[in-house]
Amino acid sequence: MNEELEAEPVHAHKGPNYMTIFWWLAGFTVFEVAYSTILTPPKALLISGLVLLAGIKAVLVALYFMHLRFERKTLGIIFASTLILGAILVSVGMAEHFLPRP
Amino acid sequence: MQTHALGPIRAARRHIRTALFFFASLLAAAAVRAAELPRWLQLPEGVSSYSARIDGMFRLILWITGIVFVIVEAMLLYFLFRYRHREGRKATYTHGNNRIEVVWTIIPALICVVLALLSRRTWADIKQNMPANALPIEITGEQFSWTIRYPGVDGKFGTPDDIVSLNQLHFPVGRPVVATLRSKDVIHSFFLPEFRVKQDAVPGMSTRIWFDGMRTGHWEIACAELCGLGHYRMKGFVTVETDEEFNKWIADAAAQQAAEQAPPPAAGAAAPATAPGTAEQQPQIQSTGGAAPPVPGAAAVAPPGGAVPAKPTPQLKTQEKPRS
Amino acid sequence: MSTVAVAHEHAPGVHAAPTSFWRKYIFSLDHKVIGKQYMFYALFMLIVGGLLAILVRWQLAWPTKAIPFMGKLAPEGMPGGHMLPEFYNSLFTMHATIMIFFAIMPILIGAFGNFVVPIQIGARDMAFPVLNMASFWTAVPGAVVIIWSFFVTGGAAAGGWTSYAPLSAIQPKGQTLWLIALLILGLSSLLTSVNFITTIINMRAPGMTFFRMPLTTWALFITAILLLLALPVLSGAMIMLLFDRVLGTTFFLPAGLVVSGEPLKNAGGGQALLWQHLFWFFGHPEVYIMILPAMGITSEVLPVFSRKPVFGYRAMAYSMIGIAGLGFIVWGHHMFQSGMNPLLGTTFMISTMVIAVPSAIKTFNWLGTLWGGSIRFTTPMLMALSFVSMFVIGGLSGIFMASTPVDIFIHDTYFIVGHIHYVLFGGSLFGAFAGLYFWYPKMFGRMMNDTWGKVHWALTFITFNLVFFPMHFLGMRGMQRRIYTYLEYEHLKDLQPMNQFMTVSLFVLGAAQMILVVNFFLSMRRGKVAGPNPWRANTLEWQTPSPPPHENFSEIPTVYRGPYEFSAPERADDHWPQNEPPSGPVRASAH
Amino acid sequence: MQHAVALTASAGPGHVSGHGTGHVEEEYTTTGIRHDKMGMWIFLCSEVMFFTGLIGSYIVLRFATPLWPVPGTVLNIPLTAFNTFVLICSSVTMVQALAAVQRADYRRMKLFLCLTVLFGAFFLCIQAVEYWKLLHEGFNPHVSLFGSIFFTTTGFHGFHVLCGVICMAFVTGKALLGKYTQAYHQGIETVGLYWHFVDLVWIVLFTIIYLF
Ligand code: HEA
Ligand code: HEA
Ligand code: CUA
Ligand SMILES: [Cu+2]
Repeated sequence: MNEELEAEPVHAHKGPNYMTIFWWLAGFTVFEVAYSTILTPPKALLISGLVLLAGIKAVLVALYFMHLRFERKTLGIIFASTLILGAILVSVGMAEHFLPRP
Repeated sequence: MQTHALGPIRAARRHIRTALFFFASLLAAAAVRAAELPRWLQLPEGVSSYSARIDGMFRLILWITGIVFVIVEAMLLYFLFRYRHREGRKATYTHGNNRIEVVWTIIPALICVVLALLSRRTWADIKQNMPANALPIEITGEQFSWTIRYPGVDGKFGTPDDIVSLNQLHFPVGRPVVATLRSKDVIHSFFLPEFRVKQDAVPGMSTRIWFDGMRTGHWEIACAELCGLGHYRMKGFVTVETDEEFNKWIADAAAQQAAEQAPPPAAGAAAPATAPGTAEQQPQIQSTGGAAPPVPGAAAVAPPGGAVPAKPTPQLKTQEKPRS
Repeated sequence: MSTVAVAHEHAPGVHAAPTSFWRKYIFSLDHKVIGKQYMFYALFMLIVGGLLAILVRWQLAWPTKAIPFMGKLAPEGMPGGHMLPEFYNSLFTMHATIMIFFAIMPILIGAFGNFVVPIQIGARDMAFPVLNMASFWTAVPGAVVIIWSFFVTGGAAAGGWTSYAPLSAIQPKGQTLWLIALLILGLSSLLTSVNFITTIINMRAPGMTFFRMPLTTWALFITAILLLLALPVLSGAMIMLLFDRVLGTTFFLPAGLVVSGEPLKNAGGGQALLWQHLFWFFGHPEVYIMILPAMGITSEVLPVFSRKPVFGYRAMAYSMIGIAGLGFIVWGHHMFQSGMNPLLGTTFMISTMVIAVPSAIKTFNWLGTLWGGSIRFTTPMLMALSFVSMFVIGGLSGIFMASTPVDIFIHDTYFIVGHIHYVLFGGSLFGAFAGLYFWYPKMFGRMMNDTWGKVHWALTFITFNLVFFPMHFLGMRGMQRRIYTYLEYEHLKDLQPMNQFMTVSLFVLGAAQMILVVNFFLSMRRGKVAGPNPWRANTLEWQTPSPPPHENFSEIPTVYRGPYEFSAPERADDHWPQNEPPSGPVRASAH
Repeated sequence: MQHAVALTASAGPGHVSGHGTGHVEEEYTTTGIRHDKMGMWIFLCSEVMFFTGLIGSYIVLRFATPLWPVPGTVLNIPLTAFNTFVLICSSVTMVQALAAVQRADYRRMKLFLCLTVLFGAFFLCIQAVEYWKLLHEGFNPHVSLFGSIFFTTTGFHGFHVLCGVICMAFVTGKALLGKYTQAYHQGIETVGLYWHFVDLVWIVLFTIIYLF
C-alpha cells in the first residue's frame, strides 16, 4: 500500500503514512494486553503504564486519523479543553476519597 | 450633555468617589457588625457555641449586600430619573471607560475574597475540627424518624448496653456532642435550626458533626432534605439539660431498656442499669479525644474508600484538634 | 471571503419557500417558524408550570383546606380536594421541571435564539435547518411524556427537580417517565446547541466579527457552549439512574439499604453522592444557561432605549465568557451540607465567591449604559430594568449561600427558594418578557399594546416582589423547603399569615399574566403595523421587513460597525444601522 | 477566537485540495471550515463529555470499592483484544478511503468504505457474542457494580458503533452510486471523524475496563 502515498499529489500537504500509524496502534494494543495479563506489574505501575499507552493511542488516532495535526490549532484546542472539564469532574470525585475527613 | 468628550472621565472620577464612599460604608458596616438588627432581620435565637459566629457572618453579609443593594438600586433609580428622555437632549456617546471597569472589577473581587476567607475559618471549626472532650452519639435517619444511640457505660457503640432513643435527643448543657450521622434508606438532613446545625445523613456514608448547647431547653429536630412523602413530618426533639438531668435520663432509659429485654441473656452484658454519673462518662472523654478511630466509628461500616484516617492526634489538652 | 466547495441540489443557501401548510407551519425548516413554535410551546408550558405553582402555594397557605373541584380533577392526588403529601411533592417537582426545562429554556434558547440569532448575524437560516426542525419535534414528545407522567400509577415524579438518589431510585413509575422525558429533551437541546455554535462561528455575514456581534447573540453562543458540555453529563447520569431503576444496576445505591423495613434487593456498591456531583456538574451551568440569554436580551434592550452605546461592550462579552468558565467549577456549592468533604466545600466556596465578579461587571455596565442616556420607558425597557434590579437581589442572596457557614443554616430553607425565584423569575423570566415585548413586532409584524404592556409590567413587578420577597424571611426563620406543611413544627406555626399573604399576592400575579395572554393574541390582529424598525435599533434583524421574508434578507448584508452605535455625535440621526455603508447620504446630514 | 474573524481566510484547510468538475457550488462560511465538519467536531466535544460522565463515574466508583474482580477472570480478554484490533482496522480503512477519494481513486475508495462497514459490523457481532456468553455465565448488569459499569459503558459504546455503521452504510451506498468526487466528498470526511472518535473511545474503554 505504500505506493499510494507516493502517488499523493504534491499540492496537498504531505499525508501521514496511515499504515505506520495502524501498526503502532496494533503493536501498542498487543503490548497492553501482554503488560496487563503476562507481566502483571504492581497496581500503580499497571495503571499508570496502561493509561499512558491508551493516551498515546488516543492521541495518535486524533492527530492522524482525525487529521487534527493538519487542522487549525483552534479545533484541537477546543477539543482538548473539554478534556480539562472532564479532568476537573474526575479529580473532584477522587478528592472525595483521598482527602482526609473529620 | 454637550460635554460628551469629557463625560467618561468625569464619570470615572465620580464613580471612583462613589466606590470610595462604598468602601468607607463597608468599614462602617464592619464596625456595626455586632450592632442589633431589627427583629425581622434576625435569625432565631442561637443556642450553640458557634451559632454566634454563623450569625455574625450572616449579619456581615447582610450589611455588605444591603449596602450594595441600596447603592445599585439608588443609582438605577437616579439614572432613570436624571436621564429620562427629554426633547432636544441627546444621549452621551461613550463606549465605556477602562479605568472604571477595573475599579468595579477589583472592589467586588476584594469583598468576595475577604468574605471567603472569613467564612473559611468558621466553616473549618464547625465541620472539620471535632472538639475533644465530646459526648459521642450516633444518629441514624430513616423514613421518617431519627434514631439516636448513646454508647452506654463501655463507651462503645454496637454493644448491648447501648442506649437507643427514638426522635429524642438529650445532651448536657455546655458539653460538645460529636454525632456520627448515617441513614438506612434515602438521604435525610439533620437540622437543628436553633443550633445552626445542618448535615445530610447519606446512606452508605458516615459523617461526623459536632454541636453543643449553651443553655437548657427544648427544641425541635427537623429533616431538611426531601426524603419521601413523610419528609414534612420527620421531626424529633432536642432537650438540652443539666448534667444531673441528663444522667438521670440516660439511667432511666437504660433501665427501661433493660426491663424490656429482661429475659434474654443480654441483661448480663448490659452492666445493670447503667451506673449513672461521671463514672460513666469518663471513658468516653478519653476515647473521643484521643485515638479517634476505635470508639465512635468502630461499629461503623468502614466508610467508602477508607477515607476516615486512623491518624491518632495526640493533642488531648487543646480544646480543638488541629485541622487534619 | 473564503469559500468551500459544496455540492448543492439547489442554489447556495436558498431553499425554495415552501407552499404547503404542513411544510410552512408545522414541519417548517425556517428558523423563524421554528422559533415561533418554540415560543408557543414555552408559553403553554409556562402556564402549566404556573398553575402547578398555584396549587403548591394554596397548600402552603391553607394546609388543611380542600379545593373541592381539584378532588374531581385529580382524585388520586387530592381525594375530596385534600392534597396528599406525595402529590404535593409531585407538584413542586413538576413545577420546577416544567418551568426550567420546558418553559424558560425553550423560550430563551428555542424561541429567541432561533428567531433572532441567524438574523442578527446576517444569515439566511441556521447551519442545519433539518436538524433544527428535528430539535423542535424531539422536544414535543418530551413535553408529552412529562405531562403523561401525571397520569400513571403512583403519580408524577416526586423527588424534587434535583432527583437525588437513592430516593429517586425507589420512587414510583412517574420518576422513570421523568427521566425519559428529560433524556429526550436533552437530545433536543444537544442538537440545538450544535446548530447554534456552528451557525454563529460559521455563518456570520461579511464584516460581522465576533466583537461586532450583538450581545444577545454572544449570550446565546456561550449558552450553547454551556449546554453542549454540561448536558451530556446529566444525560449520562440520568441513564445510570434509569438503569438503577429498570435494570437493577447499582450506580447510586450503596450496600445495605433498608427501605421501610425491607432490605433493598439490588443495593450494593454505589454512591449516593455521585449522583449529586454529576447532577450539579450539569446543574450549575444550567442555571447560567437560563440567565445568560436573559442578560443578553437586557444588554440589547437597554442601549436601544437609552439611545446610547452599551457601556463596556467587550467587558460585557468577556464577563459572559468568565461566567461560563467559572460556572463549571462551582457546582459543589449545592453540596456544602451533603456530606461532601468539607475541604472541598472551602474550595467551592472560593470559586463561587469569585463568580460574583463577572456578574458585578455586568450589573455596573448596565448602570453605565443608563448613565447619560436618553431613556424611553417602553414596556420592553421596563422589563429589562426590572431584570437588572431583581437579578441583583437574587445574585446578592447567592452570596449568603456561597458562604459555607451561613449556608449551614439557610441551605434547604425558603431562603433558597427566594433566591431561585429572584434569579429565575426576576431574572430569566423578566428577561424573557423583555425579549417578548421587544421582538414581538419583528415576529408578528405588529406592535403589542404598550399601555396594557405597562399594566402587565406594573402588576407583575409589584406582586412578584410580594410573593417572593417574604420567602427570605421564611428561610431566616428556618422553614425548610419541600415540606407539605410547616404546621407540623411548633417553631414554624406562626408563619401561616405570611404564607397566606404570599398566596393571595400570587393570585394577582397569576391574573396579571392573563393580560399578557390577551395582549399577545389580540395584537397579532389588532396591533399597530410595526414597520421594519419600530424601535430604531441598529442590529441586522431590524434592517429587514417585519416579519422578515423567507431567507431573511433580499441580499446578505455587509456589516460596518458595532451593534450599539446610538447618538453618534457626527450624525443627526440617533441610530446607525450595522449595515449602513460608511459613506452614504446620511453622512452629509451630520453636523 | 479572534482569527476566526478573518474573512479572507484562504481556502479551507483540511483536505479540500482541488476543485473538481461537476455540480459544485460555493457555500459561504466565515471560517472556511465546512458546516458539517465544524458541526461534527462540536458534536464530538459533547460526546467527550458524555463519556467523561460514564467513565468518570466508573473511575470514582472503582477507587471507592475495595474488592474489584480481576477483569480477566470474568471477561474474555483475548477475544476483546482481537475486537480492538478489528476496530483499529476499520479506522485505518476509513482513513484510506478518504485518502483515496482525495486522489480521485474511486475504486479504492469504494473498496475501503465497504471494508470499513464490514469491520464495524464484525465488531458488533463479536461484541454480541461476548455479551451473550457473559450473560449465560451469569455476569449481568445487576450482579455487581462491575457488571453495571461494564454493560453500561461498553453498551453505550456499542450503540455508538451501531449508529456509526448505519451512517457508514449510508455513505458507502452513496459512494457505490458514484456520488462522491474528488472535490465533493464531505460525507466521507464527516462520518469518518465520528468513526475515528468511536474508535478512540474504545481504545480508552478497552484499556481501563478490561485491563485494569
Ligand atoms: C438563573 C439562575 C441562577 C443564577 C444566575 C444564580 C446565581 C448564583 N447563585 Fe444560585 N441557584 C439557582 C439559580 C441561580 N443562581 C437555583 C435554581 C438554585 C437552587 C437549586 C436547588 O437546590 O433546587 C440555586 C442555589 C444556589 C446555591 C446553593 C444553596 C443551597 O442549596 O444551599 C448557592 C450557593 O452558593 C448559589 C449561589 C449563587 C451565586 C453566588 C450566584 C451568582 O452568580 C450571583 C452573582 C450576582 C451578584 C452577586 C449580583 C450582582 C453583583 C453586584 C451588584 C456587585 C456587587 C456584589 C458583591 C460585592 C457581592 N445558588
Ligand atoms: C423559571 C423557573 C420558575 C418560575 C417561573 C417559578 C414560578 C413560581 N414558583 Fe417556583 N420553583 C422553581 C422554579 C420556578 N418557579 C424551582 C426550580 C423550584 C424548586 C423545586 C424543587 O424544590 O425541586 C421552585 C419551587 C417553588 C416553591 C417551593 C416549593 C417547596 O419547596 O415546597 C414555591 C412555593 O411557593 C414556588 C412558587 C412559585 C410561584 C408562586 C411562581 C409564580 O411566579 C408562577 C406565576 C406564573 C403563572 C401563574 C403563569 C404565568 C404565565 C402565563 C399566564 C403565560 C402567559 C401566556 C401567554 C402569553 C400565551 N416555586
Ligand atoms: Cu427525612 Cu426529609
Ligand atoms: Cu449553583
